[in-house]
Amino acid sequence: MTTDGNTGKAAGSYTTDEMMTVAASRELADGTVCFVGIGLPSEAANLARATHAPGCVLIYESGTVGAKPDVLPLSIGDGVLAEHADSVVSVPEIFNYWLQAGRVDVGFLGAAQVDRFGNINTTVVGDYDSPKVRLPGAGGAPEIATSAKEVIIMLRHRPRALVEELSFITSVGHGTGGNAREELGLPGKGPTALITDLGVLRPDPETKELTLVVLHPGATVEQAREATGWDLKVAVNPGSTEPPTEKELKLLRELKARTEAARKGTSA
Amino acid sequence: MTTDGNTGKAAGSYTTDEMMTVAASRELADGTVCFVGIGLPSEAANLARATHAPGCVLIYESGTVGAKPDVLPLSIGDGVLAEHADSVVSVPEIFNYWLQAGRVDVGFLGAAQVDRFGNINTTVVGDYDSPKVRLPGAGGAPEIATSAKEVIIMLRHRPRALVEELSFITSVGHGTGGNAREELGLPGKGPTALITDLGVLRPDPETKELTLVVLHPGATVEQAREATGWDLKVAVNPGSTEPPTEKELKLLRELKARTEAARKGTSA
Amino acid sequence: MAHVADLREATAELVRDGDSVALEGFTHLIPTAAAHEIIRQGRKDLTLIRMTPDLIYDQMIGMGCARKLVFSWGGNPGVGSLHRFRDAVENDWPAPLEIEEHSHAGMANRYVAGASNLPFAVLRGYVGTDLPKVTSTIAPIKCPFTGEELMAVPALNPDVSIIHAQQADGRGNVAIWGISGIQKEAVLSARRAIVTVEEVVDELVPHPFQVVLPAVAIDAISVEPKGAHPSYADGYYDRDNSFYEAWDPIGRDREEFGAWMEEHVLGTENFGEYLESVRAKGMVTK
Amino acid sequence: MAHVADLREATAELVRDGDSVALEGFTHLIPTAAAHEIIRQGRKDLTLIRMTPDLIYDQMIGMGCARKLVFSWGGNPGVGSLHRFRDAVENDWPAPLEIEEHSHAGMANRYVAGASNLPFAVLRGYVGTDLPKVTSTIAPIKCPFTGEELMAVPALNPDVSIIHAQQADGRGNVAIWGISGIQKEAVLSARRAIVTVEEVVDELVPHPFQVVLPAVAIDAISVEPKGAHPSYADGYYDRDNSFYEAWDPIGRDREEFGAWMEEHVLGTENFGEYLESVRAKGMVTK
Repeated sequence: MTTDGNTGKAAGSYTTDEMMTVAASRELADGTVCFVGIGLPSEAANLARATHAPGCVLIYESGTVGAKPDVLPLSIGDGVLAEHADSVVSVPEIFNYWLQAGRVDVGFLGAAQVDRFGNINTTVVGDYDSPKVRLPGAGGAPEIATSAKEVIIMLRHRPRALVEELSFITSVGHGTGGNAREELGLPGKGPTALITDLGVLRPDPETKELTLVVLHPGATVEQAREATGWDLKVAVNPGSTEPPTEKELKLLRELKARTEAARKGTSA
Repeated sequence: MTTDGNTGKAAGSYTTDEMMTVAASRELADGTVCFVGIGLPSEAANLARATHAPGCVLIYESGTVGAKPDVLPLSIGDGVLAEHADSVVSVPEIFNYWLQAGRVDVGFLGAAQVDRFGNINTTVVGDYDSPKVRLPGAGGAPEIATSAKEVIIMLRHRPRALVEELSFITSVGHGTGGNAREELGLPGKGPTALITDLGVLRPDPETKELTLVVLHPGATVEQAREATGWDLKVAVNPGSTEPPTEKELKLLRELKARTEAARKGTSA
Repeated sequence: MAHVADLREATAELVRDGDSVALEGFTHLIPTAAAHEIIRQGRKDLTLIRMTPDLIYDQMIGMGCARKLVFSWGGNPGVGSLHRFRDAVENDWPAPLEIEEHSHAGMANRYVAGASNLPFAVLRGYVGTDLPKVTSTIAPIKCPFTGEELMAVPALNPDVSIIHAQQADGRGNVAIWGISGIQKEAVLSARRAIVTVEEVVDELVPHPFQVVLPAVAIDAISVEPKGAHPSYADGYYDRDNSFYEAWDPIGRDREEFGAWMEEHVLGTENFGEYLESVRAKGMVTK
Repeated sequence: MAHVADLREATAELVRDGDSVALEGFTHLIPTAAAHEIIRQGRKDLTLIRMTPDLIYDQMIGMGCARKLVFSWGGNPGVGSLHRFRDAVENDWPAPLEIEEHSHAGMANRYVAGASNLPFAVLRGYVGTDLPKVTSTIAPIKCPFTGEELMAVPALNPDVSIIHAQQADGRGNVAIWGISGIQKEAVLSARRAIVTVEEVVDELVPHPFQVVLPAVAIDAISVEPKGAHPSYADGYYDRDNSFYEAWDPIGRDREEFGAWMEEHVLGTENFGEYLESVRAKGMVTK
């Protein structure tokens, strides 16, 4: 996990990655049942738990329900996820009895690439049979994208990440837009937000095309357009993200410092 | 559970029920994985474990694998079954991962009624919609009869128990005989023995009709014919069961005395 | 999310006339206290679901709470028949009882499908038996890869499932240890779930073969000590075998049954009073 | 029935060229010792099955043990790519690697079907994704009761499954606690099963979220202390995060990879020697 995006500029006393994590954490209402991907989503979900949403129930695909890690897990099955969990169940149970059963309010996903409808590629860049880049693959994402009541995606805003066309649809967002999800019979309502290091994109109510509705402090529409691989739609009056509060920043940095110390401890 | 069959005559120094249990226990080879019904089968299986087959793995449908009860359970889910078990799993697991998976060597069943092909009725006597007698129903038996590699049935020899025609086939034995099981696509080979208080019946290799092949000491072919609701086939030279050994009888009686004491203890 | 509630309030709020209701327990941890509260509140027209209906369903059927029974084995374990169940099926008393009958394997997989939000489950079962002739919820299905034919059964999704467990912790997570039967799937397949427990503890500690149901899967938790009597709660009390034997003559006779229910269940306010009442008659042996 | 055996003998007896082999472990309890022994014995033509192929499958693929990979997520967790896996897929080095790609939910249910002796499993998945276009083992199936269309995936029944667990008892029952992932289903779906354990104890005691696999489901148990390194064994040792980081540059370069495997795996007799060998290079941090 990159802790400070390589190209992220600090705006004032925080980095753009910190802003992204804080913005994403605010999407999680207290008490929400959240199926959490590793990396940025896990960071944001645990910041939410440390700040305004202590009652969130975090589910990781390794089988932990109600995980309460005091440091960020490096893998999806770290011991710290099981330690104070409400329960630890098998992988079939987490996917069948929890995710597929419709018990998950929010699926919190990262991605290698998304398109304008919030479809996700984590499989290949280029041709499937002779790929330019072979990515890790689907993991739990396709069914999280299907069954979670809503999906939030986190991804740094880059032209190679927000692309015109995906080489491969690994997980469905809003498909070809419009009523595509209903037509496919998918139970959840799909991506409701794409949080980047520049702002927040939300699907247009009609077309479901991701639209820049909020900019983080210091970011500009121009910047966002340049960092998007498609012709980005922008809301008429994009809002502005509240900068991180002192408390948010302090708790995020403490979380990361504890994580770093624990990682070094393990490796010392 | 009746401990001494009401009408069972003592032959020498043991009852016909004791002979039946001992004969059934001898069917179980050491190391066998045995799916055990409550009552007579449980008594016989635990006697086997106490005598010649200490390595038998007893499975009860409540989810206990490798149960080692020191007293006989009164119900299929008694605590004594879990206490020293190798593992306790959920009911879906016991039926799917153990029984259906083909891990069970012997299914050990009781019955209300059987027919000449070892089919079992535990559902109704008379018409299903307005029955003369409503019996408890199927329980685990249909799938034990389907998936256990072989099935042993225990039943006291009475005309109302070994009947010409079943009101209801709850669990399949050899169906209509011959290759019926193969034609139905059933994985296990079906009943290999029906142990009664008079003797042992085994399926004819061709027709699969249950045939009296062994008589317990003191029992006669005439008695068996009278106690069978169909025209009983008898082997040309029916063998004779070895009477219970002193050790078998001692261990069986100790098991039942311990069970009685524990039952009273609970009720005292 | 689980909240600790009085069983009377939880039942009033979560169990409604006409509901499909599963009170599960596989010999161990049978939710007797909850069954009695449903009888006290006079619920009607219930579809009762359970793999192993025993005394509590006999009582609910005899008291006229049930319209239908979905089950796989109905008896008084170790003793014999359920006479109220038989009287309903054989003689339509106190009312006709529709039955939907499966095998244990079928019922267990129906709960699994329900807990998994699938419309059906697949198993190797029923073939060659008479069950498909009398039970419409069994249908053949073909494997799309091998062409092999198997059997399908539809999911069970009870309106309410109720189980008894040993403990809940302060957050509302529930622990069952020992034989846990089908309880996890019963709770997770249900639209609403009530759990009665022996006690609430600060923190759950590991016990052999323990299952922990997270608070988020449960609607209400009620503390009902000895709430599974006459069945047992591993770590708390043993099975009261003599009660099962004593039930046989009571359940056998319509009038005796009615008088007994009137005196001990309808005539008491809660399970604690009930236990005192039957204990006074020498029916509770511990 | 489980017998305690030297890992070399167990591997020689139970893992054969051309087998389908599942070495499972979901971040926790990854069977590294067993993977190395398969590499040492030069097994070829294996179909490797695993939800989350990581370093050990990278090593087996890079050493030419594998013909095919059946998986749902292949990466170096927390670090990045598996370079040997990528080199095989992108450049056919050291040999072409056929891949059969699913989602986690699909793989998990394939193991469940295998453990249940069913030819297929049903799930809500894959719809709208490109996976069905590239993976032939995904097919639609209709509910015989509701008519609803779902997806089916065929059962996984590996010739051999291998897992690492914390403990076995004297009878050969195996205990896993903490995150147990898909290990139970991996073992129960397999034709043969090997379990490596941290130690053999007289009697298993309850641990949080413990799963016990009965001896009768296992063919061989081998004692391999620290046999899951660099992953962790809850109660024994922590995850060696720096080893995962250190693997990245080694795995990235064909020659460096070859030399490293030669020195530490092929050049050692067993996992104990291997651990000493990498420890001497400062690669084992605890």
